[in-house]
Amino acid sequence: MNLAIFLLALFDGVAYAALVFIVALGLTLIFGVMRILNVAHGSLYAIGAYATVSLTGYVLALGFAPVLAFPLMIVSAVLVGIAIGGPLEYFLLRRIYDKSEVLQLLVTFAVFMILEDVQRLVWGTQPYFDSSALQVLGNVSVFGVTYTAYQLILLPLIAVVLLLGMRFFLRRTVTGKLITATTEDREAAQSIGIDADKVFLFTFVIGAVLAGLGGALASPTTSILPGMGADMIVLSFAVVATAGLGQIEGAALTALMIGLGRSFAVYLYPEISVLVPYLIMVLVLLVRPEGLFGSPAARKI
Amino acid sequence: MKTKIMKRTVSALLASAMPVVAFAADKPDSLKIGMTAFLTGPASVFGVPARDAAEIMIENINAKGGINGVPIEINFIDEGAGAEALTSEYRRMVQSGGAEVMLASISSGNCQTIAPLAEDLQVPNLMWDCGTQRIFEENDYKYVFRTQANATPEMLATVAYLLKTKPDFKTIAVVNQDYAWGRDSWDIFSTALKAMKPDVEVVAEFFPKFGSPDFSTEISRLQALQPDVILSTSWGGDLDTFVQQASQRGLLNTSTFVLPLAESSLERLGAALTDGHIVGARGDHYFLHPERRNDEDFQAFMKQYEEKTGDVSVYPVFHASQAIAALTGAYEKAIADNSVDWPSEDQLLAALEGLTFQGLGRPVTLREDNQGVEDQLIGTSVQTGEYPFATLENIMIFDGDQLTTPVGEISIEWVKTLDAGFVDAISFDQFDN
Amino acid sequence: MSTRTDQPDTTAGKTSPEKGASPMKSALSLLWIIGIAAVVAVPFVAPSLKLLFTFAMAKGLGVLGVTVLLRAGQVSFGHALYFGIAAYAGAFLMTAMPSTDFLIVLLAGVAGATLASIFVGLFVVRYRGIFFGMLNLAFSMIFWSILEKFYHYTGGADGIRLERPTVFGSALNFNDFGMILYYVLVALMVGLGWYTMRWFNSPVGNLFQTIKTNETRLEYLGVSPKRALLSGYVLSAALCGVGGVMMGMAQGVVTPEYVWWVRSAEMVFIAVLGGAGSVQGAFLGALIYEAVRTYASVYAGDVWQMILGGFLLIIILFAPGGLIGILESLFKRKSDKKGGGK
Amino acid sequence: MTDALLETRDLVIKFGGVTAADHVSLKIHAGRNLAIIGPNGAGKTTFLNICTGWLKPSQGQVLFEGRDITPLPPRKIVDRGVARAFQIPQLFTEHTALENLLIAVSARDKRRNTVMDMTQIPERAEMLHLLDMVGCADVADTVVVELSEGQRKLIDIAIALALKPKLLLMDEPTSGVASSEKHSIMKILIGALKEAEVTSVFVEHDMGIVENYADEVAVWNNGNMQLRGTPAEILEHPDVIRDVIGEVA
Repeated sequence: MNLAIFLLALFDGVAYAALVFIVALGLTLIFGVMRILNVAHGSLYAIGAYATVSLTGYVLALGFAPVLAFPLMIVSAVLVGIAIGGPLEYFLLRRIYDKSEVLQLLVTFAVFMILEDVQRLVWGTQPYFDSSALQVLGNVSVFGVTYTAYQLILLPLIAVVLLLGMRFFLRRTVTGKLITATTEDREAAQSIGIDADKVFLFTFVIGAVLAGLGGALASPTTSILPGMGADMIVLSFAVVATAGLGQIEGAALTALMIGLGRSFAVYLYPEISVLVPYLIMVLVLLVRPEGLFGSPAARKI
Repeated sequence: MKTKIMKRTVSALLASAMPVVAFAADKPDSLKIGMTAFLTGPASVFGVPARDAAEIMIENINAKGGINGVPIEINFIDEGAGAEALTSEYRRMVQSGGAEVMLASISSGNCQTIAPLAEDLQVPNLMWDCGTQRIFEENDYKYVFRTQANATPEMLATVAYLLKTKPDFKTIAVVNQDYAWGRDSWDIFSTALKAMKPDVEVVAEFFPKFGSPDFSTEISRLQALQPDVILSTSWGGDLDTFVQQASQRGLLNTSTFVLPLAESSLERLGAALTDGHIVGARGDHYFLHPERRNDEDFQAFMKQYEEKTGDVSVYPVFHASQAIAALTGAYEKAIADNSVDWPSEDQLLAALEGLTFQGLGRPVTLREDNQGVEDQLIGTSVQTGEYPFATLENIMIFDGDQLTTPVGEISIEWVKTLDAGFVDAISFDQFDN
Repeated sequence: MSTRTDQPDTTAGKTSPEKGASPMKSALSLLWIIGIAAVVAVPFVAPSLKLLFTFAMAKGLGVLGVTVLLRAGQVSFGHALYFGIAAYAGAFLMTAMPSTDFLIVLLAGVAGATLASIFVGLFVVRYRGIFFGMLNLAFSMIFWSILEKFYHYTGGADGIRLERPTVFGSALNFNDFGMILYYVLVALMVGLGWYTMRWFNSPVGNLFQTIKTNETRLEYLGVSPKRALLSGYVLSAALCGVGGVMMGMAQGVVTPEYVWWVRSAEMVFIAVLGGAGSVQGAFLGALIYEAVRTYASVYAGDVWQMILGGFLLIIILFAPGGLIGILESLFKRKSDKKGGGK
Repeated sequence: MTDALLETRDLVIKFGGVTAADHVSLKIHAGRNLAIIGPNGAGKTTFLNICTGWLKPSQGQVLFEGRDITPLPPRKIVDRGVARAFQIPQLFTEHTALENLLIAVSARDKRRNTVMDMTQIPERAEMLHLLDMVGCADVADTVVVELSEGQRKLIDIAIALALKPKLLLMDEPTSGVASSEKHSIMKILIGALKEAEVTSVFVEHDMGIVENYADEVAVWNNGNMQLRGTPAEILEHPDVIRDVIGEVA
């Protein structure tokens, strides 16, 4: 393997990792704060993608410039977060915080099943494809290989911005600190007057927006079709568990490992590329049972 | 001793419990048939058009008085609900739903499950869409017929077209879905290529997982390798994503794509599929079929279908039409041959043997091993501006007889025996568009 | 790993042998006997339901395996692995040695699942909660990928046929074999269901269930929590294996779909639907699930997932004891009324 | 006097900046009841945790019956005959009081039976007797989460006793028990321990209990034993009155 091929694999891996990270970020945030592993995250991802394609298609058909596709992605993501994420937390998840992890997970699984059918009823079964946003940015050539600027530059850039932004938000802003405090000790937070309900609602909406954003950003590069959420959710689970639950930096590192692992596998040994996320997960947890960045919880006796 | 008693008891119990199956040759009120198709899941890109088409065709038949005055009643089973739901519903339809003939299925895996089941249930089953060539090569069936070709002629026609139109290519890469169809089709294709043009080098073999949302890495590698030809037998969302991503990154300008199933994606691919790539249709299926497009029945159906669905017809529509043509053809033949009002099951099976029928494409004949012999249409993509997507030019329709594995032989072994002369000897009709 | 204080509510189906009004208990036992009798009668009374019941019982055995783990407060999102391994073991055996006896196929399947569970179990019993669930998922997905990759041996996504085995030496036809399969399943359901209930009440089973409430104390009883968990893990896998190989024989074909993560989630789903932790609930849940799924996919093809999802939501929110919990509360009310009349 | 039943040599453990065990060396002889007193945060529980293998010291050794048990996990140490009762009762919360004991005795006897009903094991009578002894016979069939804190403490101790240990370590055995019952419970408990020749160590805040039921008292502060002696000697020591008793009062 020469340097050129190494770099090519690196670029592909980073572009893929960026997308995986954005989706996993929302999942890990929700898990970190609420201790709910949200299976419906995959559906929110898919709906974000569908909404983007529909909106873009509609607006562009009116004759607006394709560059509008970018703001429409954000609009779709926010729409997913507020119109689906909000009610989901407010009307459903709020009722089950006292239930066990398993039941919480199954509730989100049930929501996932329902939303899968909702997607089919709304958007049908035929694949959608709309790459306007991607075409706006054009291509970049590296070592005679053409990349889209969208995947090579924009996606990784957004991922880095989100990572840094989320760190800043959680550590430096009041709202972020409230979320962190609630994460660490819910009862203590409530005793000092933090409205945990509000924090949870806010967190869940943010997480849902991130899922929708992941879908929106993926939409110009891939066919939007039923079942796309199911694949993404398994991958995100692998990222979240490998990272250490609720670990944002860990999620970034894991997404990168999975992205690079996958692209190098395609170059070196394509047959195992599908296995990469699971192998990484098993190997990491073998060495670090709490995940890459997780710390063992002390047990008081 | 014990087992004997048990067996006898079981048989006795069965005898008393089983409803008496009467082979009534009386005209029924309606002919009930069942059809399995993916109505959910990724393969619903095939299942839904086929269901819509079947509904239109049966409506048309019933409007003309049905088969000898008996209207057809069709019910659908969703293959997307999983194998258990499929088999239990299949059995229910046959055993207590009164279905006389079944049409199953799209998935090759489901065909492998259902073929022996149909035999056990003693219900005539027309395999209307699945591609695996194994079914009749591995087992003999009395009740199972295939009303279209299988993977072998589909791949051989593609190889033949490729060698005729682009005889000098040196390198090839493959990007197929990682499941039985992707693997089997590449087996046949590569074996045929090795036999007919041994100097071709396979530079890369990719089998990304089924339903993969991203082919960026594969495309990067293909750009670095620059093969003359890139084969992909993928379909549905996978094919769309692959071609779109390849198109965005200019791969379609440097390599010739060979896409044996792309006829079903033409409309969705729009402008992404540029000129000069090889497109197949799993048979002679094309909404602008050069021999059929001026026929009245063909035009009428295409119009009806477009009105109902808003889309142009794709190959599963043709496959559905062939299965329904075989069904009506067999009933009519059995009625005529036996001079009865309505045939018994044996008479129907006898009529199916060697039956020739015509759906929306050219006529298809069922061979003695129950395999249909179907001609194969392949063409080259061209953006004419007449439609907002690519259509076909330089179309060849290959004779199915020569492409289909002879009765009693195993496809892969047979394909190994072919040579360069095979392509020259093959008969076909050529059309500009 | 911390022992959470808000442990899963999986006691719903558990009736402590010491407690519970005895009239209610006997009424319920009577109900189960009637239920089993009804299942025995199905092939004669309603032959069209025979297949549905066959599938439900096979799946119910798998769900029973998941139920065992729920009793220790653990949930596996990869138990379809054992369902699938057993089915493939049976299919490989039938391919290698056609006309093998039915019993051998069954044993081979269970042996396959059990061996695999010891291997995987030694690794996963170190983990709890979400990590336990996710690691099981990872192993099942690795196996799934292997099935797809080594398609020359496994038939890839199309799977491989599991030919009809002989029964005590004689080759049966389709219908006879279906009957045998049905009654073997009834026997397995009753036998393994009974055994599992006994196991729950046994010393080993009780030690296993304390994983859920207090591993610290368990350790301070001189017991390795990992060993205790492994014992139940292997049992749960063996039960899944029985279900899987029976399902394979009933279907006549095994595909990688057996192992797909949604199948694992489905088993957890059914276990909770039936009444998490309840043996009867596993089978009742499986029956209801299969029925809803089959009929919904026929009569409401577009929304069957939605119907199932909604069904589960209602159960979790309004009847956390599952179907068994509903049944028990019905009987309790009745027997309370009777008791009041005295 | 024979060799010590339990001996620690130079135990050190630190949590962050806090030294919770600061070169602890002591011997506990068979047949004695040692009370450990000291202010909160003195390292008393940490000492019990190290002795039972829950925490691993960064330095030093624990010897039981002359053999090094420092690297062993708690369960192996339990197998050697060291039982533990906890400050926060560690019970199987979904089981009844009797079932808790039956589970303990099943573990003790290494029962491998998977079919027999646990409630029918031969040791049932023995366990009922044990429950009776700690005054919980009337709640034998109550699920333990429904019991009072005091009752749960007693069940926790009963579980430890069910293991028939040679050495019993108890962390504040009577905290949470109604003060009117403390003495009667301790009387029975110590009586039973003496009868079964079980050596015991208990952390205690109630000086009345210490005075009446301990053979010896060890005073803990800043991660180490400061004083050791008979109850009479220790409870009148001015440092103890100032640092320990003063705080408790």
